[in-house]
Amino acid sequence: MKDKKIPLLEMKNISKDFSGNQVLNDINFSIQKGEILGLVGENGAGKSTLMKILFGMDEIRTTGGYGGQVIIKGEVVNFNSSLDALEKGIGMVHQEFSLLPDFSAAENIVLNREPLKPSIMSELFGDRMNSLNRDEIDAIAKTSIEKLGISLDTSMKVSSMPVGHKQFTEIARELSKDAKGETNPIELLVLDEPTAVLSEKEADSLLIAMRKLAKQGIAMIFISHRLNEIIDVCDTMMVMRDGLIIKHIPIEGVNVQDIARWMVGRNVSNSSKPREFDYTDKPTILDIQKLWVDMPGETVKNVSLEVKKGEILGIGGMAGQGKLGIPNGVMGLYQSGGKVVFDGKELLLNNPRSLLDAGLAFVSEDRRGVGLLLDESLEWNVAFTAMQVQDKYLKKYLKGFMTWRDSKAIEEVTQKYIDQLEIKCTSSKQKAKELSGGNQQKICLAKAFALEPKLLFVSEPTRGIDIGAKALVLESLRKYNRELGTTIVIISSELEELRAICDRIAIVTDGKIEGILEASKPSEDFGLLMIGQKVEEAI
Amino acid sequence: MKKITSKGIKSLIRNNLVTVLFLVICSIGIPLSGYSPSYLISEIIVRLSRNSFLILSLLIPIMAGMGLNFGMTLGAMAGQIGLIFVTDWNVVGIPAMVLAIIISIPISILLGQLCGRILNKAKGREMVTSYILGFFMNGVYQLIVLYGMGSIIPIKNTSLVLPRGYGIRNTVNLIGIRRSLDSLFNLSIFGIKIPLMTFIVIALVCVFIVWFRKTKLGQDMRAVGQDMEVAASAGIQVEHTRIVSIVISTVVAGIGMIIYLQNIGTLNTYNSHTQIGMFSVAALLVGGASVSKANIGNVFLGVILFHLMFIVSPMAGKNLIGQAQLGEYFRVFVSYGVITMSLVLYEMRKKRENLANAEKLQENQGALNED
Amino acid sequence: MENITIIDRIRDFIKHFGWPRIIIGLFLLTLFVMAPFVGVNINTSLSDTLNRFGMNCVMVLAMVPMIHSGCGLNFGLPLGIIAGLLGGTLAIEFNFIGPTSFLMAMIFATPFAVIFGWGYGKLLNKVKGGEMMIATYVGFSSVAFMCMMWLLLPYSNPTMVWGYTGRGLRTTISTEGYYLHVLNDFLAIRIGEHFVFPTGMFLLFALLAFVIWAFLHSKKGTAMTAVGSNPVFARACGIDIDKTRILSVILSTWLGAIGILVYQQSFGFIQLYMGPFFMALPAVSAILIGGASVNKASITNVIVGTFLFQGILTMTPSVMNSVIQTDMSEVIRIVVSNGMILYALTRKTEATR
Amino acid sequence: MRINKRFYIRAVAIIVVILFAILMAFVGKQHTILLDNKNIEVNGAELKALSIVEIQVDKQPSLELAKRDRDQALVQGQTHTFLVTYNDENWEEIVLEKKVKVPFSEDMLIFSIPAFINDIDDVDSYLQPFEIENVSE
Repeated sequence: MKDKKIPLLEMKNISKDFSGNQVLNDINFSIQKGEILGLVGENGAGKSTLMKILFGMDEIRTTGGYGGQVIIKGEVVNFNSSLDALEKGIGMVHQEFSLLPDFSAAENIVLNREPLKPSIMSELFGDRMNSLNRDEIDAIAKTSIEKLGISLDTSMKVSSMPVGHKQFTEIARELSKDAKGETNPIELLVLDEPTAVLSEKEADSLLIAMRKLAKQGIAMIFISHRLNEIIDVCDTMMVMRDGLIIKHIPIEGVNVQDIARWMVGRNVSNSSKPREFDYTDKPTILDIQKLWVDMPGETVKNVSLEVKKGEILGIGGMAGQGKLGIPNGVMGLYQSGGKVVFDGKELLLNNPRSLLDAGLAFVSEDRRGVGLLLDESLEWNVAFTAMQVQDKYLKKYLKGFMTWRDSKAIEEVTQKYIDQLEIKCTSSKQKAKELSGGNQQKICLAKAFALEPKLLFVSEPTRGIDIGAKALVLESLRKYNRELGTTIVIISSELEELRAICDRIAIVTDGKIEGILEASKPSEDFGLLMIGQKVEEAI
Repeated sequence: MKKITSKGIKSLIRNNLVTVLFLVICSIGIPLSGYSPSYLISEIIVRLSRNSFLILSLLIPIMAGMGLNFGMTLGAMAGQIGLIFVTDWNVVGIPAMVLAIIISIPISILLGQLCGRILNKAKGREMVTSYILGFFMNGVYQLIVLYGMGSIIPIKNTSLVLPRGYGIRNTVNLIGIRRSLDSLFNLSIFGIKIPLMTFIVIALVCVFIVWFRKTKLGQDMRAVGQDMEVAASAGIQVEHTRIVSIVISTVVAGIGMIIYLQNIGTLNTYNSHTQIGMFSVAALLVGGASVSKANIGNVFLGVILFHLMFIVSPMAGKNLIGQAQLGEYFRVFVSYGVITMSLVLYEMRKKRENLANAEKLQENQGALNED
Repeated sequence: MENITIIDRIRDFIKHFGWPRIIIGLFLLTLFVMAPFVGVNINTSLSDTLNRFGMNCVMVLAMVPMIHSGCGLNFGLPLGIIAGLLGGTLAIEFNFIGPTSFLMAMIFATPFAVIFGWGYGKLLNKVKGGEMMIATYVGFSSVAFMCMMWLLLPYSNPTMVWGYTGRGLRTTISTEGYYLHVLNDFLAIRIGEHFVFPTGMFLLFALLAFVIWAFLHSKKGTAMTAVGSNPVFARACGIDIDKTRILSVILSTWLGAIGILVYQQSFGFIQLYMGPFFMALPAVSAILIGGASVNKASITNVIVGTFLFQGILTMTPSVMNSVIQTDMSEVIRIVVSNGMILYALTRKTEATR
Repeated sequence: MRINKRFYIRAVAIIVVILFAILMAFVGKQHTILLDNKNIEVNGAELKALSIVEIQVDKQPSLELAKRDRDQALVQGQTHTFLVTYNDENWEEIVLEKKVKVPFSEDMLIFSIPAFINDIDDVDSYLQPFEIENVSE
């Protein structure tokens, strides 16, 4: 009975900040043996940071550690790596598969923990010269798969497996980690969105496997955006938002609507008043039909969307559902297909130039990768696109046969935006990589503004920048829209941000538009859309 | 039963384009050259015994995902240094070979360590780096052999040293160990001599490689070769594993060079090793290997096809156009061309695989539209 | 404060300039200082250095466009050289003599350079990420291919073909009577007995360098730099990356062709067959010694690098010979040039990609 | 303890390899032995060359040497058998056989047949290192 008293895992007063930015605030919870805890929350709510603390990831230590205590079976622990955590019987199944495609399931399950047959060579050249014990490898793999209660061919190569089997292989790997008896048996398993990539049927069999594991006394922390699954499988659930635990209750009696509300609901503290803009009578400027985009991790399957002239449209949704794929696909950065009509003309997809020529512009979410020439000056960054697409800032000689960069014009325009957007830099000649994230974002905006586009896609404009810069970036977008009437499509994971600035918000789930609502609608409606629940009054 | 369809054959050809091309070249070249089959077979057997060992040294780095180890020339240098010493000490026969191998191994290990460390700093461009490293170490080798030997490193055999008093001569006569391994057990079938002992040694390396694949280290190398990050997250020492694979390759190449030179009988002190890397790589690629995949079968098939081309082309060139020189240039062209082509095909295949996903989505969309 | 700034400045300078360059620079300086003491005529040495600088700088310049567009180091330089060889041999075949022959050689070489460069660029676009290794082998196989062609092509000028068969080109062809020293002697400045400044060669280099510099300031050139700096960015800005890269490869190939002609007019011989085989490596290491990295290079890098590299090549044999009575220049050349390439390849390129 | 054991095993292995290398050097070392049938002075006594003599080194084909002849045999290893057959004044055939250890470090030795016949046990008298004068090229 004492077991019941001392929880398997207890996290006490956990707090964590990244250079002043508080991401976790006084987190307290515990989990018992055999308990399945559902953990839900929006992106950036602090779930993954919490898990990183539990596993002692490098990232936490290099950014100044954390506050509070992690207690396992009454003993305060401080892991230095996930291998340490494993020794105490805590394993994790990551969202991205960490499997070797050319290895069989069994080989992947025992990776780097293979049972060996001793050989003479190992005395001379070290343990790694021992040969593998294939029979035992197979046996270990089979036992851990049995624990899951599923059938899986252990000799099948991962590359030829269906996704569901890959996921099972991952879990079986965690379960097998005590097989050599060198570590404690697995007692706690963290599953980070294991069902995100699975089909419904596959997900069901995973849930069954989870319940089976729980019966064997293994506790689990189950992170998922599919709330129905949480309700189906969990004993207790915990909702996180803004680095706080909002709710931590037994699952009984909880319904999906409640969870959705807890997830997105925010104390009403919207300082900026919603915009007054009537989009209904405006003409359609951009018409997307049946768009698919092959963007890894953000696949768009079938999106149809109309954007009205002069509006600010928000596109929201959970990470990985495909909202980022929409602008990236339309702008030709990833392979895409479908039909896109802009201003009455059908656009040529997969050709960034034709889209820029048509008057579209895009501020990418990947600032360092796509948005900037990090090794070049701010002037280059601001002026480059406009120069290439619209022949601005060029001096022409010999009837345009010879062109020459007009450094004076470039400097002027850069200086203009530096002043306008309050970009902090030593001069317009500074290299882009030397700026802070927020200022880099402003440079990206300046680059797009210099194009004077008719429609501007802005993707995750506030990701990774501090609060002051956030407000400024959003305000400059609004101002730009107000003064020039430019249509703006903002894609963001932060719903509140969208609600503050947009006229309408489309929610993308599973590569499709789940629904479009006016920004003034209550946030739980959006929450429901995000988890794939249609709301009647969706437009 | 698998049904052989025309599509299957097409993909077979596409995946083994280089090999197929070589089959065509050889089948045109052999009749043109006018060589008798028995001559060709005996030549091929000589080449097999001479070169297989060297080429086998390339397999392990490929397994570890490091591509073709052009740095095998480092091993060749180590082997040559071993041979220079035994020649100087006037040791002959099989004992001399064994001694040369024992001398070469520590040098190979040292050079392999160096090579591995450098390649770890140049992940993603191992091949070009190992290639340049071969050139760089050639300079160091010259420094040692041309200036160090006979002055700092004592060489007492005056017939080895240049007239000026130090530095090894351009050619070293290996009369003492010439064919000592090849002629240990000789088998003669239809007048074709088969150096049985050499083949036994080669078979032993093959067995070693097969066994090595089944060891923990071999498994780790395969894991590292597939995905360094996954391997690292499972706790495999990626960098160390990569270094070990290069060390093994260098050691095997060193031994291979000694076997190669005992067959040739003379050592071109400053040239023998420079060409070895290129020819070995070319032969392996001809055998159907790629930058990321190679097996023992590729080695032997490669040696046979590549050297068949090598033997017949001067004669074929002479009979065709009356210029043997042309055939010689042709085979040089083909050797380089083969490597170029394989590398290009490999990169293109990599790209094609990336595009496969988009095609899948498109099909998906097509299905949606039909609904 | 002031003290710190000076130290910082030195540190900055070292960081900016890079240790290898400083060591090589100091080494060269030592050689020049030592030269008079060991009885080497400094005027001759300086004149030789300048001459070799002029001979090689255009080929080093041929590295710049491809590095700028992100194609990496142009190990495929032999391809450009072959275009130059074709131009040179054609000019001689048609019996152009004197300065005209040089001009005609350049003109004949151009279409070949464009065609070769286009094909080569197409190929490199198919193998993005693996350019350098493939470039090396494209160079090698084209040289080997041309070996056959030199035997087969119907050249007939008796100064070029083998005397005894009357067909097939010789391995070395003298440029005497054709374009030997046409640039070297153009406005050459003689100071004293031993010093000659090959003005014409420097003028041509200056012209070509200016053209490249100007090109890099044009719209297309700007795009090229952006493609090399961040191809994804360039693509998002609507630039056709493949076309830009092909253009850069054509430019590099053409410069390689002109480079070998400049080299030959000074050297006095056209070297065919395996001659161009290893010509890429000295050019590659020269630009790296000059401070370029795998994806950043400037005209200054070309000038500094060629001077340092050729300086060492000229000075080591004469000075080292006098000091230790041994000609170690070949070994030093191998170690320095390949060491420099190795250094560049293994360095975490500071350019963020 | 396990590491210790492994250390010893490795040390022994390395020593074995080194010893093996040395053994190989001994077994494989080649000596050139010049077989000399010339007048020679040993301890002040002049020994006459034989008019004709047959000599066999190890299992190699035997060599016939006339007066003032010199021939050479290449031998591998350290101990060698010399078998000398000659006719004395009475035309009686005499066969002398002796196993001799050759100094390891010498590449070239001279074997004097007259001295050998004179005193088969005095190895130093008939087997001596031979230095070639360096002929500059």
